[in-house]
Amino acid sequence: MSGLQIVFLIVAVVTLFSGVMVVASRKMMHSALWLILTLLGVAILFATLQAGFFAIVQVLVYIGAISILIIFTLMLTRRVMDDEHPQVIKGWWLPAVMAVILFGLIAGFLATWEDFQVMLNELPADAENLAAFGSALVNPAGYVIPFEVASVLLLAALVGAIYIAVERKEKTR
Amino acid sequence: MIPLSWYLIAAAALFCIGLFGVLSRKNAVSILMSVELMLNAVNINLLAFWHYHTQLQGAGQITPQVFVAMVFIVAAAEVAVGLALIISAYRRRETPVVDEMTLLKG
Amino acid sequence: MTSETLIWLIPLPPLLAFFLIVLFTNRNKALSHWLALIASGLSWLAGMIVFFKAVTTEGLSEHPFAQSIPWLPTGNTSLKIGIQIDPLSAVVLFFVAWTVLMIFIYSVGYHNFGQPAGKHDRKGLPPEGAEIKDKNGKIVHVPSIEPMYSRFFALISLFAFAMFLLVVTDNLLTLYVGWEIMGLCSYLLIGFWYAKESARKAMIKAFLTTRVGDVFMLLGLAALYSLTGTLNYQEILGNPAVLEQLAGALSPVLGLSWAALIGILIFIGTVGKSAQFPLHIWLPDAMEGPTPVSAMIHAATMVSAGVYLVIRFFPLLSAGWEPGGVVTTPMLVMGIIGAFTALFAATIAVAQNDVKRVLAYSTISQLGYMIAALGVGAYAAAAFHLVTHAFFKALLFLGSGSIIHGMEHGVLHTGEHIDPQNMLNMGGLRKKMPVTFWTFLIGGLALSGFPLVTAGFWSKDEILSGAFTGGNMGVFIALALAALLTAFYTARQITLTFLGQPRTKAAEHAHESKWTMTLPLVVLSVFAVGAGWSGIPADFPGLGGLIPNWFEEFVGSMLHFEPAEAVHSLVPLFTSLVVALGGLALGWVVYRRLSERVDPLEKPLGSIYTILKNKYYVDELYQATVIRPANWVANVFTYKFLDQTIIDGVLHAIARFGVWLGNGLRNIIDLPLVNGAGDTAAATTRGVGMFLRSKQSGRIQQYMVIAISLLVLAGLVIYFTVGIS
Amino acid sequence: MLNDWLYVGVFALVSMFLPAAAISIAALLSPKKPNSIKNATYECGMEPVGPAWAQMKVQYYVFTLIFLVFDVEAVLLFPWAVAYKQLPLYAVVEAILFILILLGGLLYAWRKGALEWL
Amino acid sequence: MSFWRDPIIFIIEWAKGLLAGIGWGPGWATIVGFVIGAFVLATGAMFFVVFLIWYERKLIGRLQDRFGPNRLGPWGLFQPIADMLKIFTKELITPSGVDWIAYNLAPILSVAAVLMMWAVTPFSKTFFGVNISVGILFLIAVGGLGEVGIILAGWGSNNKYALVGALRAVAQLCSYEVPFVISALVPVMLTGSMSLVDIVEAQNPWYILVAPAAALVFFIASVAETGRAPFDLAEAESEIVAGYNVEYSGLKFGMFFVGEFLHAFTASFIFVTVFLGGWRGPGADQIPVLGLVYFMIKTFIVYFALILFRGTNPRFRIDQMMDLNWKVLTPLSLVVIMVIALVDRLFASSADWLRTVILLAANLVILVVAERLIRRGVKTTRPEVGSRERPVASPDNLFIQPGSGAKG
Repeated sequence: MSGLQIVFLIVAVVTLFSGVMVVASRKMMHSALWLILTLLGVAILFATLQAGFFAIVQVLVYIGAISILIIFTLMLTRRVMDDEHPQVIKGWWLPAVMAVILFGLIAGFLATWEDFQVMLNELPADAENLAAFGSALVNPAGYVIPFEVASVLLLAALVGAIYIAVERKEKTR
Repeated sequence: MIPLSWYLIAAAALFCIGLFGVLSRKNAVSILMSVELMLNAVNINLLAFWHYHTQLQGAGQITPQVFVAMVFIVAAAEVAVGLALIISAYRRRETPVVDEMTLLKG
Repeated sequence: MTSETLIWLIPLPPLLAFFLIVLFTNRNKALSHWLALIASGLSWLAGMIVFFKAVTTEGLSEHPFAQSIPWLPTGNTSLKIGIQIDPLSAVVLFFVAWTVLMIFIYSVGYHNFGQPAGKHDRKGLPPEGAEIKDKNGKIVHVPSIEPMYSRFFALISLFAFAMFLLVVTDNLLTLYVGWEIMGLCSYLLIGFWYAKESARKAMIKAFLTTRVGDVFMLLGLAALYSLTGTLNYQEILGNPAVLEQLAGALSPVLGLSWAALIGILIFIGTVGKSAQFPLHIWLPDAMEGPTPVSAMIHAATMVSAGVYLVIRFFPLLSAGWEPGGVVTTPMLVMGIIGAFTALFAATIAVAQNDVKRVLAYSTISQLGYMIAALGVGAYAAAAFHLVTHAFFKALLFLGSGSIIHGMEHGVLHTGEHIDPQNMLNMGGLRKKMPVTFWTFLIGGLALSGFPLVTAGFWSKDEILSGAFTGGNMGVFIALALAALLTAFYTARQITLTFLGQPRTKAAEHAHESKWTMTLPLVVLSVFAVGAGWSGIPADFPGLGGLIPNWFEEFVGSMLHFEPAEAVHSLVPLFTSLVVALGGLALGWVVYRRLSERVDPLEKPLGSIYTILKNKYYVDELYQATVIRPANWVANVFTYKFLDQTIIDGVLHAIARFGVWLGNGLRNIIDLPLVNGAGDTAAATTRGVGMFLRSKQSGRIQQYMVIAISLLVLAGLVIYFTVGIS
Repeated sequence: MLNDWLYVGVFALVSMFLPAAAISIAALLSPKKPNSIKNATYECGMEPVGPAWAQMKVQYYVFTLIFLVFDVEAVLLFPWAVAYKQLPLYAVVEAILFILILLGGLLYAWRKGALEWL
Repeated sequence: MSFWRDPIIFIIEWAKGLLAGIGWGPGWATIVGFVIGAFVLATGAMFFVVFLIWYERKLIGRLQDRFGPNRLGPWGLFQPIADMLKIFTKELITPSGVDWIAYNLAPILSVAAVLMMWAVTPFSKTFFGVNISVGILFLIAVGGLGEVGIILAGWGSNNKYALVGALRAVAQLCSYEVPFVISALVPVMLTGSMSLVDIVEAQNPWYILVAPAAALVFFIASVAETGRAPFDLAEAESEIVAGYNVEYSGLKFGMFFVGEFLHAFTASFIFVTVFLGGWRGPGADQIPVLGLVYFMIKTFIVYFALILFRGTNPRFRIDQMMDLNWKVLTPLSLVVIMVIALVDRLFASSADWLRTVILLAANLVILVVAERLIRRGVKTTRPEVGSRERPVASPDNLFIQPGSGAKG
């Protein structure tokens, strides 16, 4: 068992545990903080996959922006948010069983694939070819349509969210 | 030197945790968080397979990277709009708790 | 810039204008209409360049301007989207670009740009007019600006985008996209004044009616794609092998060949879109929209789109047909429906008094003409009539809009309460609005096919001769009668509107519209005359051969077999001469001296007139046969029977059974133990009932839980049956 | 390659360990005489009033939202910038279009008054 | 290589040899080497702060016409050390009702987030922690961790003022991250790589000469990122008592300040690295240690500018600050990136010096236009507060009591 594997195991265990805490903890704020820890763990997993760019982007977007946004929302909507009562619905055991079975199914199906146990060796340093990625993003034969559509999607999200979030305030003013 | 299987299993586990959260949490915000968990699991899978294909077919596997980037974007948009909806719903109905929002009831 | 690139760019400006107006310039009316105008101007410019490039290119039909990029990856292949300009789409592009630009300019004037906003104007209602002080201080009524001005321009820009897209595309998929966008826009535009009950009804009617056609069309597309694996024009229509195969293969339906089946399905789409007989009901009601919309929908774009589609697919529709041979099933259907619609609508138009409705019915009948022409295989003639009709019908609609505008002005001025659209209230507008009169006259003559000078004559003549030589007498006679009636009601319309003496005070005070409205009329009237000269048959006595029959060879080159050499007998020529002149004369004679506001034909025709006036009661028929039963099913069967009787019944029965069981047990064996058992039984069953009821809770999460559990169940089944292998 | 990330990880651990160590040393050195007044929440010397959760304004959310959108945009632009040297002109124009679309979003927010700190 | 050309690397190599000599496996040797290296670098940074504090206090003192620390040691050089010793022995008060983990994690994070930036910065041609291919994004991302620390501090210490301060601080940092990121795109574009080492290598001439507009935006944004005056809205004593660190005391409080000073210095040397050509200078290629010297000189010049900035500007009002960011810096940076991309591509074929000149001209044009626009905007949008003139007790109208006109 190489050092990398040890690192992976530790990180994975921490990630999954904090993931469980995200859905299990009673205080919303705590689950948000656990979420940050989970995202960090996922970022490290990316790094062990030598997808450095996406590891950093994970930290930048998810931890730097999305989780902050979530925490702000918690603070905006927290007046009636009682941390004492259980945060899960009454019949929570059904989804739990469901999730476990689903996990078993996925694992079982995956196990039937012959390359399942293949080793991921260390890639050459230029494997994550950002230049190729970037030029493919704007290449008409490549992914320019997703690229532009992405900007339109972001625009729509921005406009819609601002409209929804600000409109009421104007009315009261 | 890590087997591909480990990543896939970890991703599956994370996905199922998120699924459980989506199905069972009361609070809309934490449902969104669980959705984030699921998206992250998807990303782990995508990048694991990116690594796998890269070591099979050499550098320059663009498609998985594009997919991951798109997942990021979609996640961002989804969080933005979702949270805005939650905020305005909270303003209108004074609750962020989903199972008090039963507008779909026929 | 290569012409392909240019073609890509044609549809974009209106779309851009739509987004800009909607997102940003919604407040600023002037900016909005400038955006729309500039956008349509750009598209027009590009369209013209492309058109002339296309005209000057040799062998365009074999090697059209075409380009395509992969769009949707579907498995290992991928749906391509692309552009293609061949002779047909070139001419369509030509008239679409012109009419759209003209309609845009016209709309500026029609919606009273520059007038003050009325005090009582509300969004969703036509502007009622404003009061202003003129220079010597007395209050005068003037028309006021449309409250939702920017919205209007945004919508027609989107509409124009859809039409251009539909014209320049090279495959059925994007054509369908544009087709549906147009459906949406016509829905929104017909209901533009959504505060009017009638407008709301009309918009829904139009939407649903066209849906009926579209569903069939979609079926056709699906069948086509599943058979050929592509939706590209060239790969299907440009490729005889595919057509052979389609015509040969037998479809499961009615023993039709696949080609015939798909053809009929696509044709049903056209029936919906360009208002042929069974589905024509929506078009007259669509007159609720503003007049530019009527011109847009009923002349330039939407209805033309339907005909364009069938012309485009003529090779498929006529697969296995040789000129002079027996026609294929779709052609037969088209011939019958087209001829019938032409006659049918023409008769209705005779008895209408609303100036726009007359035009609407004449549109239906003219479209019937084109369909019938295709039915008898007169391919180029149909395309030719499509072009000329687009021009003069747009001209007529815009002219009628100008008339209505003048009348409204008169109504505002005199303040008497009459319907400004009713022709019986008009009369003598000739002196009041000269420009409108002359242009309208030109359009009317073109519509009724006034010999030699007007465009309508040439195209109609070609269709008639096509029908004649096509050997289909019934179609020929029907079309001839229709032409007669067309000329008749056109003359009736012109006479009632412009000639004679004004029959109301409003008509006396009507006056000419602004230049923004009259300029398009003039331009279009030029085309209404000139468009015909491009298609004079070569063997026309006298004029023939002076000008080469350019249109015929340009568009006719689309077909792979040579169109049958039309033996140009003089019968159809004389027929068209007689019907045109005769109809015009008759109409003029009948309506010349009309003073009181009642149709002189009403008494002599009697009940027939009422039937015509009520459009053969088709709407009532549908009301009785389709809508009521639908309501009945929805209400009685689904709601009362299914929901209340069966489902609730089952639940209640369970509960009642449980209660009954409990009671029975308690009463018969009256022991505390059994008693308790009975209670528990009842309780559980009631619990079951509760459980079943609580499933319909409106909580997404529960629905999701159910969905996921089903997924898991399926997964388990698969896993343990086929699973590991 | 992986070693670089290992170093980054080690550095992160160390740079979290140092302040922690310093604080714990200080915790060892420093006196501990807590009492209820000293441990009370500081509110300018007043008695603490109500829960510590003031309801906050929506501006915070809106600004963070716009930040999120532009952050993601930049993330997409960085690979483009890396590849910029070997890109043809139209590719650059596409990226500029991308930026312009989002600039439109910013202008919308501006017009909507979402950028005002009220 | 000789010792004097590059002593640091010399020592490092020697240490590596030593480690290898002990005879662990190569893997463990590298790990231990990494740990030691990281320790040395981070500890060095921490102690460097002591000197920074002295430097800053001295400078601020001069700016405000004081002596600054001048008692302990030569020029008061030992003053911060004494302060440090004192703060070590202060009581660490933990208020009741705090969230323990968040409360204690916050100061650690806020220091660590800054320290981690040292891991990727090239101090000289040969002397840098690590050269990862996404260095500049790494800096930004790590800055994001700092925001998390602040939120933890504000939320953990169960206090209204702390929370409001944290929210303000985070809103400010987030907002200023946008122009920061976007203007950071320019060097990446001009270099064709995100690695800081490559960026420094590629800088002839320095990018501040190529893209001054981007450099300006970057500088202002990074000053705001450090969250000190004039951008210290988070600890506006006049509005919210002391920002997110009200409830902290002793060294926990000190850690925030260590983080702040370190961040200021780090920001200045990041600016140097990205726009001022890092260690580049005459002869630095041959004698790397010279590069280190140049680097430090440049950094201290920028740091001096930073302190000047701090000492001479009044604090912004929060709406002014947000306006500055969203209505000036962000559009400006977007325009800059678009213009530079277009111009550079259009003149890609022409000679380097020509392209540089054209880019410079374009940037200057942008700056001038922006300046004009801002003047216009400021004139139109911001009505002057209390512009109506008040009655003053001047000899001719003695009997108007002041304030009667002032209100309403």
